[in-house]
Amino acid sequence: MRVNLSVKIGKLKLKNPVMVASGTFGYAEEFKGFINLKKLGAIVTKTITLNPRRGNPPARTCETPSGMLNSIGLENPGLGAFLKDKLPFLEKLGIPIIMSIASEDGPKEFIELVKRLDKLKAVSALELNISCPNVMGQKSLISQDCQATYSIVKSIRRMTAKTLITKLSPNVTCIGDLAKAAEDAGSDGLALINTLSGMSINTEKQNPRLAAVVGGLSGPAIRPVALKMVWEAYNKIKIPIIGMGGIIDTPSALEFFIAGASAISIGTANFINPRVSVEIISGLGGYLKRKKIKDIHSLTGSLIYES
Amino acid sequence: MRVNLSVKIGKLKLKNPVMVASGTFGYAEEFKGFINLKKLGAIVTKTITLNPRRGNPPARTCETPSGMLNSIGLENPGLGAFLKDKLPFLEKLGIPIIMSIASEDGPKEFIELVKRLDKLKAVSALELNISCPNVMGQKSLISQDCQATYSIVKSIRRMTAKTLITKLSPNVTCIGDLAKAAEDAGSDGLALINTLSGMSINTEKQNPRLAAVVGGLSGPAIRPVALKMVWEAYNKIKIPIIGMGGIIDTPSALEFFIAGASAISIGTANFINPRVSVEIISGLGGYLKRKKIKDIHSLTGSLIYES
Amino acid sequence: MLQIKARIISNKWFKGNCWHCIVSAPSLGRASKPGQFLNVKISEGLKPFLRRPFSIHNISGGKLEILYDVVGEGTRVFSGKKSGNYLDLIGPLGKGFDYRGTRGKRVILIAGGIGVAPLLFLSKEIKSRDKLVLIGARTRDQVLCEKEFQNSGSGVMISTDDGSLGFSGRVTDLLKNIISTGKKGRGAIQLYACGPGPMLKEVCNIAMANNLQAQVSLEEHMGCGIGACLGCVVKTKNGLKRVCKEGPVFDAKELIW
Amino acid sequence: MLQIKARIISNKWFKGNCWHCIVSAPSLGRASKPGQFLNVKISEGLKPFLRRPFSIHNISGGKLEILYDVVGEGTRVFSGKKSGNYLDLIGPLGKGFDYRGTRGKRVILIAGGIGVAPLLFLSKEIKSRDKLVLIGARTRDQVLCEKEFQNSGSGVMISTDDGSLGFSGRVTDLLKNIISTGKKGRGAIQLYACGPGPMLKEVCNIAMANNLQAQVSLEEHMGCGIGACLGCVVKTKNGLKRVCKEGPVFDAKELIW
Ligand SMILES: Cc1cc2nc3c(=O)[nH]c(=O)nc-3n(C[C@H](O)[C@H](O)[C@H](O)COP(=O)(O)OP(=O)(O)OC[C@H]3O[C@@H](n4cnc5c(N)ncnc54)[C@H](O)[C@@H]3O)c2cc1C
Ligand SMILES: Cc1cc2nc3c(=O)[nH]c(=O)nc-3n(C[C@H](O)[C@H](O)[C@H](O)COP(=O)(O)OP(=O)(O)OC[C@H]3O[C@@H](n4cnc5c(N)ncnc54)[C@H](O)[C@@H]3O)c2cc1C
Ligand SMILES: Cc1cc2nc3c(=O)[nH]c(=O)nc-3n(C[C@H](O)[C@H](O)[C@H](O)COP(=O)(O)O)c2cc1C
Ligand SMILES: Cc1cc2nc3c(=O)[nH]c(=O)nc-3n(C[C@H](O)[C@H](O)[C@H](O)COP(=O)(O)O)c2cc1C
Ligand code: FES
Ligand code: FES
Repeated sequence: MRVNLSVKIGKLKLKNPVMVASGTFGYAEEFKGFINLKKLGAIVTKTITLNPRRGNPPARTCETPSGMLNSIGLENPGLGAFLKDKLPFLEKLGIPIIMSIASEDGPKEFIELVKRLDKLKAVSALELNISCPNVMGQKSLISQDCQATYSIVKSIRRMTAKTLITKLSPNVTCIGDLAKAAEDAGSDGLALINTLSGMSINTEKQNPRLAAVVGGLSGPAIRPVALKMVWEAYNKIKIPIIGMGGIIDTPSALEFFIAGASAISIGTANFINPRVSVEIISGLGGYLKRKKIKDIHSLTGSLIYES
Repeated sequence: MRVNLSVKIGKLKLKNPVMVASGTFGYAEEFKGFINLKKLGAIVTKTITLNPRRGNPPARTCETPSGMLNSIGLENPGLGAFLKDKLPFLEKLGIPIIMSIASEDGPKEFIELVKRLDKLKAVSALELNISCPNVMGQKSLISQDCQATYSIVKSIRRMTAKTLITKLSPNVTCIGDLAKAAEDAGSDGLALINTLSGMSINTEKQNPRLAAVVGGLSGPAIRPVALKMVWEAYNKIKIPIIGMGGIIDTPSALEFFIAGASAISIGTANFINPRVSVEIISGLGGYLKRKKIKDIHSLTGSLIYES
Repeated sequence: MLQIKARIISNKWFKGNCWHCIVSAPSLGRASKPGQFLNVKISEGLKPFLRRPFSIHNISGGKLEILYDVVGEGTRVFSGKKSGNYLDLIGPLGKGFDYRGTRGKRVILIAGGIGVAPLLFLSKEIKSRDKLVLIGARTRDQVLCEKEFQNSGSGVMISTDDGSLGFSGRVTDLLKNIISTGKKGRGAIQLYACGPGPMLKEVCNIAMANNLQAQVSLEEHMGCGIGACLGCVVKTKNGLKRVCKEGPVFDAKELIW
Repeated sequence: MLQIKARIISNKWFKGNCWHCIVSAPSLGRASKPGQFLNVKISEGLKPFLRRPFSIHNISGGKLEILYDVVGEGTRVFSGKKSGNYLDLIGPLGKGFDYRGTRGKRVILIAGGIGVAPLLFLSKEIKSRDKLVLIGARTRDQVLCEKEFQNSGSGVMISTDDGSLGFSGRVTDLLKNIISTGKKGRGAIQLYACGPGPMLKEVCNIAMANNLQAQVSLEEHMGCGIGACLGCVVKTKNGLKRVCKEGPVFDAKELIW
């Protein structure tokens, strides 16, 4: 039995629904010794800002029960250096490259970024990171406010025909409302979830384990929360959802599809097993065959429950 | 060196700052074979509603990475049966009994409950559970809305001089705002945090592991989130915070004090080690001695960091 | 109720995906009755996180036995434990089988799969001379404890779903046969059963239809195992009851399926 | 860069709270250079969750050695591994020490505590005949690898903070003494150091003040160990650099402390 793993998000066609999450795969080059990168459904780049960012002081990571905190603070070389030094390698892979972008300066910088990226063929789609909890000084995130989310997505939508994915934060009261705002504004898909806000303390020194005090929690610890948000959003909106948060193997990937995801993204697990993404691609195929499901689409939102 | 472990929340004096969390300690009788209950700082009862509640269908619990989901759904015998069958045992212990209450019917039921509890000497304080994620059918929680939180706490405050503790949900965009609302309305203390909303899926059966689909996530997995919320609330309000979420031993308890808690509550860990609460009481004393800290108060909010 | 660290004397593969663990736990052993269970912290760390409930399979001279199927993460970690390691045990928990007054009666024990676990201990304690154990399994390689039951003085009959050993079909069909072909004018029959939910439901139905006494040992997911979390409730005619406290053994007449 | 499952040949207590693990990893061994490290998945499960970085301590005939202090959960689980168990290793990672052109030079290796780990491998590879290792520790029971360094053809001097063995004081004070009392007109001295942050900072200061070449091996908390997460950066005169990729060895002149 042949099974279909290909999915579409906006105009973007992926040969399989497994991507690697922003910030957890570097610019892909770091993984070329471990896997055949061409096998991936898509690669999402580390978030890029217009200007270079130094990020936060170390320590920037720490382990927590079944998870980790990070406070990288969006360190990146800025748009110019990315296009010059990083994109060429990615482009040569011949698979969809989803560029994650963020703004240090509200809508203005987003607009500038999109202006410069709109015409680039090497960039297959844009992921709007309006949910990074690791930028010091900011009081709240765009993606914590429906109105702000709507208006930023709307203004970018007007500027480009490229597939737009909006990445949302789980640090909200009602993810459904935010998902709806992004959909209404014309987003082609949603990436769910970014990290949960968290902290950890060294009790001997009485200081925070992250120099930035607060960071983003990722890994299996947050999977139940991520799944629930994917399910909630799925019940509220029609555009495809890219599910992520604690996926470490095929079963945990399947949970997201069943809850409502059309595709998934692997984050922290890449650090532990750099081959996990391709292992999951073949694991998904195996599951579909065993279950006699012809198309991965039929799995999306297939949760059986009494309501 | 003698150290002081006693703390005050409103008018309530506790000989030590270690309580057991609502819903995780039954009505205390279940633990009498394991520990000397009189050693506890306080006992918080399972949440009681005016009328008996059957709760949700099973399965009601499932394990997740470093945590668990529950969807008990506030099963309880109702106020009358609680007062008759459960309170007498608790009263005889001679330690503070904090009664957790919830309403199935908005402010009205809360008012009725408080009317009947206000004069009872056996009830040392009231914990307002406005944050239980496990009541099917409800669309949102009181504690997800500042105005609703303020008004319910305010109306209860007007009716009783008993110490009032407001238990908040972590499923919010900004815990600081909710904390402030509860403080402004006259709450004597805050209990932080209730469970995070989450779900888990059996991928072989394609059904949810909890019959109620969604449940509350507790245990070490959520500790970084809980700590961050305690710290955020501590920086915004002045009333004491009872910290909880994933405490399993002395170091994890200490994290909460350092982040800003005046007392702590042990939840899920009681299931794994029924003796954990008294072990932590002695562990806290040992830490203070070793660190030559005379009073547990000095630990509260003692986080050392560069801002 | 005790909480003890018990040393593992042996922990070996038994049959199929079933393992057999013997621990040293004299005090626990003395306090235990058939049908009661232990709540086991399998490893010190967070994996598995919660305790896991296991029936008391057998007790002899200070040693306590657990028979378990490897079905998931927790039991996989369990099977990796070596003699000399320790298990943190809470028990005996729950209320167990009521087998007073079985002396003169005919007693049938019905086990489905790993459901044999609590029934061996029960079989050894029951004084009746007319004891029969029906052991049901999917296939012959999964038939458990035939010898052990014989040694406990029980008659043994086997059923397999695929007919590879003994009666071909479900153990409840075997039970039906036995009841209907049983000698007329017999005394009362007492049934005890442990196994998968659908099997227990069928046992209850058979008991009701034939007006027999039956006690079944249920499983439900457990948070605490000591009655504190209300995670393990089942519906009964007297309201919700906790499997870990009022159970795991319930009277057939009491349950609402 | 390889990812392999390596069989543990032995994993034994070494001294103080330090353990010594030997694994079979010929391919990794052949690819490794002194100062490079391995990122180790200590157990299959989630505890510990992330990999843990360890220096390559020694290589001989297909065997690779790790020397580690038990300081927390991960290393505690590590110390429980038995021969026959497997470790999932990624390596060799990072760029290691540059020891070309040391042949004629005087070379001093400065180790603080477990900082001996990468320096033994380095000492064995350095061809200079004028090699001196300074081993610093809090107290005599924590002085590591004295014999091993001697066998590698190095002179060895010891310092302990409490004076219980060798020079009494910090190893950097010993280094200062040696440099200042060293023969005049000597050739260039090359320093290599590994140990706690404050010690390395001091080594860098000494090097700068005396106009000596120095390379130090840094530690930083790691998310991925392969350059992907930007978790392990340190400040250098050429911007932020990743300890796991551009390091862990850095030139003293490059670092901003
Ligand atoms: C009172 C009682 C006595 C039991 N006695 C035995 C026994 O003697 N031998 C034996 O092999 N098993 C027994 N069980 C079942 C045993 O507890 C589960 O098989 C075990 O907890 C599975 O753990 P796991 O981590 O390997 O599986 P998981 O990975 O947690 O789950 C694997 C499967 O086991 C099921 N499961 C998990 N926990 C429980 C639970 N508490 N109760 C029922 N099913 C569960 C899950 O639904 C899942 O399908 C008993 C259960 C109860 C409630
Ligand atoms: C390149 C490199 C090479 C290393 N080589 C060795 C070696 O050869 N032998 C050895 O014993 N140790 C070495 N370390 C340090 C070792 O990685 C840590 O001691 C180990 O990760 C602690 O794990 P744990 O789970 O036991 O401790 P945890 O419980 O995680 O923490 C215990 C303590 O170790 C510190 N720590 C945790 N992770 C790291 C880390 N990645 N880097 C530095 N400190 C950390 C924590 O701050 C904490 O104080 C090296 C570190 C790096 C970066
Ligand atoms: C070290 C690290 C860096 C990250 N950087 C980014 C980033 O730059 N942009 C972004 O949108 N998400 C970033 N994330 C979030 C991940 O893309 C992902 O949403 C999150 O980690 C949840 O998935 P996981 O549990 O599989 O890791 C980062 C996560 C980690 C662990
Ligand atoms: C099984 C279970 C039942 C709970 N029932 C209640 C409840 O009735 N009322 C309430 O306020 N909180 C309830 N909680 C939440 C706990 O009191 C606590 O806030 C939460 O579990 C986080 O702490 P922990 O991680 O230490 O368990 C329950 C938690 C669990 C696990
Ligand atoms: S498992 Fe907690 S009440 Fe039964
Ligand atoms: S540890 Fe991830 S970049 Fe160095």
